[in-house]
Amino acid sequence: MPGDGIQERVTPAKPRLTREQIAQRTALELPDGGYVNLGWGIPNLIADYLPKEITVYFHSENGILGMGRRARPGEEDFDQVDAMKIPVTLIPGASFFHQADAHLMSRGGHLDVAVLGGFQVSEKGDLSNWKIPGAKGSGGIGGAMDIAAGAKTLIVCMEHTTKDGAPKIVKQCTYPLTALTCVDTIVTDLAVIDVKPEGLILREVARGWTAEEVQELTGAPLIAGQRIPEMSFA
Amino acid sequence: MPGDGIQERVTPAKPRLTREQIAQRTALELPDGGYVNLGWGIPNLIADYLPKEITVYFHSENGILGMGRRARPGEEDFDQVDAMKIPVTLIPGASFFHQADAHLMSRGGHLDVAVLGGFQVSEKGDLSNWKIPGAKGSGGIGGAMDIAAGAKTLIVCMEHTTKDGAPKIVKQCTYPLTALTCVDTIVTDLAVIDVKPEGLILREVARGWTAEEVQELTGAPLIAGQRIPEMSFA
Amino acid sequence: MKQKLYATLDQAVADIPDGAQIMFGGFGGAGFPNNLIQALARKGTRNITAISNNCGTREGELGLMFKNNQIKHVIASFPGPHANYFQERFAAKEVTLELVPQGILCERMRAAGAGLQGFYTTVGVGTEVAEGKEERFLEGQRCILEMPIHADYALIKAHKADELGNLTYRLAARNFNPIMAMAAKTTIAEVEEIVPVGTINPEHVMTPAIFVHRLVQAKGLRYAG
Amino acid sequence: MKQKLYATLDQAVADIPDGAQIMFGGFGGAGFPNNLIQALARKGTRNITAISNNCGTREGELGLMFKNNQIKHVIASFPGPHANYFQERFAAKEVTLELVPQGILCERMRAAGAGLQGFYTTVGVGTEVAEGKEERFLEGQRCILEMPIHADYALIKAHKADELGNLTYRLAARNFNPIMAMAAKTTIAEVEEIVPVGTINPEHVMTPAIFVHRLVQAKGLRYAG
Repeated sequence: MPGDGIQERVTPAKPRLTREQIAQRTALELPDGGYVNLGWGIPNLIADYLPKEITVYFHSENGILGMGRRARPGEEDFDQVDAMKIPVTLIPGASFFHQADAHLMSRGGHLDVAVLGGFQVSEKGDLSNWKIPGAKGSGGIGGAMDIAAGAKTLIVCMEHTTKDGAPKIVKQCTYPLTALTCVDTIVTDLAVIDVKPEGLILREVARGWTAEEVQELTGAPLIAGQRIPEMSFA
Repeated sequence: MPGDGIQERVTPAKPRLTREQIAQRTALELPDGGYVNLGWGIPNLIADYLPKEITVYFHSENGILGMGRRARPGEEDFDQVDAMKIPVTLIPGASFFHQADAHLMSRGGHLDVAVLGGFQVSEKGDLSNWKIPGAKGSGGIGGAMDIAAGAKTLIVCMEHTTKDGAPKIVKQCTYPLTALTCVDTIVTDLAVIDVKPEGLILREVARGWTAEEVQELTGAPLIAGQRIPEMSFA
Repeated sequence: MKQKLYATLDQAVADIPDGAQIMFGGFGGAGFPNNLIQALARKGTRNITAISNNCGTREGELGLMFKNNQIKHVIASFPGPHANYFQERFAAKEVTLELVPQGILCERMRAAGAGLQGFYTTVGVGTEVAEGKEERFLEGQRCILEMPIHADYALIKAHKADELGNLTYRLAARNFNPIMAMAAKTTIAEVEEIVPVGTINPEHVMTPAIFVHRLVQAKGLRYAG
Repeated sequence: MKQKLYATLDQAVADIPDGAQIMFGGFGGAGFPNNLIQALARKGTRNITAISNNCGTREGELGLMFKNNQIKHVIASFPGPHANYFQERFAAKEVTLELVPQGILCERMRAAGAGLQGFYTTVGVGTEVAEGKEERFLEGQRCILEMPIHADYALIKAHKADELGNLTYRLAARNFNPIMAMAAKTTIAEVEEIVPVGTINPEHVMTPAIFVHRLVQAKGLRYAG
């Protein structure tokens, strides 16, 4: 059975999804015709994995709706950059606007889906994604707080644990917060988890992993059905 | 001497300025290159009396900057109307924008001068200009409250007294208020009066009228110098 | 992918239920969704809360809604002297009215669209508009708290649209339409012309498609007042 | 009539005094008033409070201002990993920083431009951003009060201008520029091209001339980061 066949203890060597696979899995969550903002990090890889048959209108908080792929060498226009300063192309039907309107779209509930990276997500759906305690420098917020406050559906993509093996899904965030009770779905290198009023629902697990193994690496209780499907990529 | 030659008692028959003359006098208050909003009533006549050598950019709160004269028969475009629903022309360098931006210009202090009609102005510069007590119907506010709150300089054009002879410049407004302490200058059919912290300064009187005669028709004390110039039209 | 383009005006308003809160664009005879208003009259939706700068010109614009007694409450800035059907209903207490300064009407709708929960303004301080509203000093000025105005639907009028819902407006017919498009859960635009996707310059889009949920082509029908 | 067009960059910034509060447009390498920033560096204005999304890219954009130690306080959303001159000054406590969510930065500037005295938002509730701010429930949600950000000057970058000050921007170089133009007492725009009055379509003006007080033509000078 997918996801419950392997019963040995978790070891560091056991393969997890790559960042690209997390992005690929998350791409399936995007609705056809939806307006979507992709944040820094893993979310920024998602556009490459969009199913051919659907169209998504990508929003950039610096004032673009309808971004296409990144510009190829020679076709860059440095007045047409995304929120990561990278020159992009447009798809037909794109539009430009100033930043107040761009963030109005985020904060006002007009985006269908936003996908952000995360340092921690709590069992209530609180998100920490902008500052690591003790990190050097000023830190920076950017558009994440407006996006987290306003998107109809917020997906967080991240590794399931830190490099030291500590859970990133926790009972309470200990890192500086981005927004409270904002996350709807978490896609990690081990699982797809929905944040619901009743708790964290384990929707899918990565190939070769069991619900119990995922629970061991999670800092908050997961609600798991009898059979948890394997994470799907199509 | 202009303005102090006639000493007889005021009589109803004594000539006052026409509405057009009030507009003509007020036109001289507009600065070259200024951004100006003209309200309903007498203010709407002002554009016709603008000195030839100056350019004023007229703002309409429905979303036009740079209105020109009214459209002549045959050249009307009913998508290009002013705040009174009347088709207008544009001057070169005009622009269109939505109503939120249009009122942002009024309220945010971007207009150099606004000219409104008035029912009453108090000695502190409070304005009542939108509703007559006891009038039938719903009444209506329109853009006057935003304009009164925000213009750098607010001029009120009105007759000095009501049809019954009651003063419209009063110690305290008894009509529903438009805004508090907003009026800078009052131009009437008898006088030009500046509203200052120290009180109402009588700047000019109409030809054939004395300061004392104007004071008699005014419901609040006027501060008058020794010689009050006659209202000038050029 | 969900299509935004509707074949008929009646289909575009077919689900608007009794009691809906609806914004209506237009100012001074320009930019009114007259064709959608007529469809809403045919549909017969009742007990509407209408948000509109004015209340129609005789039977024209929103006037038809009052003639048909479809509106129970209005939030407006300037109902207008020629809004005789409104004025009759208002005098008969069949319609209630909240009068709002015109710029504050825009800002309250924009606040709803922008996901803001209220703002302070000096506009209306000391006037009837301030009655019942929280007052305080901020930045050294007396201010009142104004709350967002949300809507279930916005009926707007644009000049051109592509099939994705990007809109442009002609001249001063823009007025309230872009603000209302941002503020409503479902924005329905009647447009004079549908153009191919990609033919509106992205720099010249006045209402981005994200704010537009239904489109229907309709020509003419203007009330010059 | 007062002319808005200045012959040189240096003349356009000649009166900016020490201690001025200044907004700087631009985002992601696009729409930065780099030529005006260099003029301000030559002028040597100090103790500036800067409002800017980020804090420059090495010596580029606002970086030069930090290298020269002209800025004492910054209101920013994302200072940036390549803002090394800022980060050094910040670590040495020579510069103070107020971090603001990017959309709230826009709204606080817009509130200043729009003559509003503050607004409530859910953004930042429960985070460091909320510290010291009034919190209350409105519309059933926890909100914080955010105050307007005013400025003495805005330095912005546009693509085309007519001599009256009507502006257009290229593509995503629009970003913060139109908002800052509304929010400052004196807006100074560097533009790539000056076109005759009447040649910009009134429907396509992106910043109306009322918001622009000084214009100066300047080409080139981009920091791709």
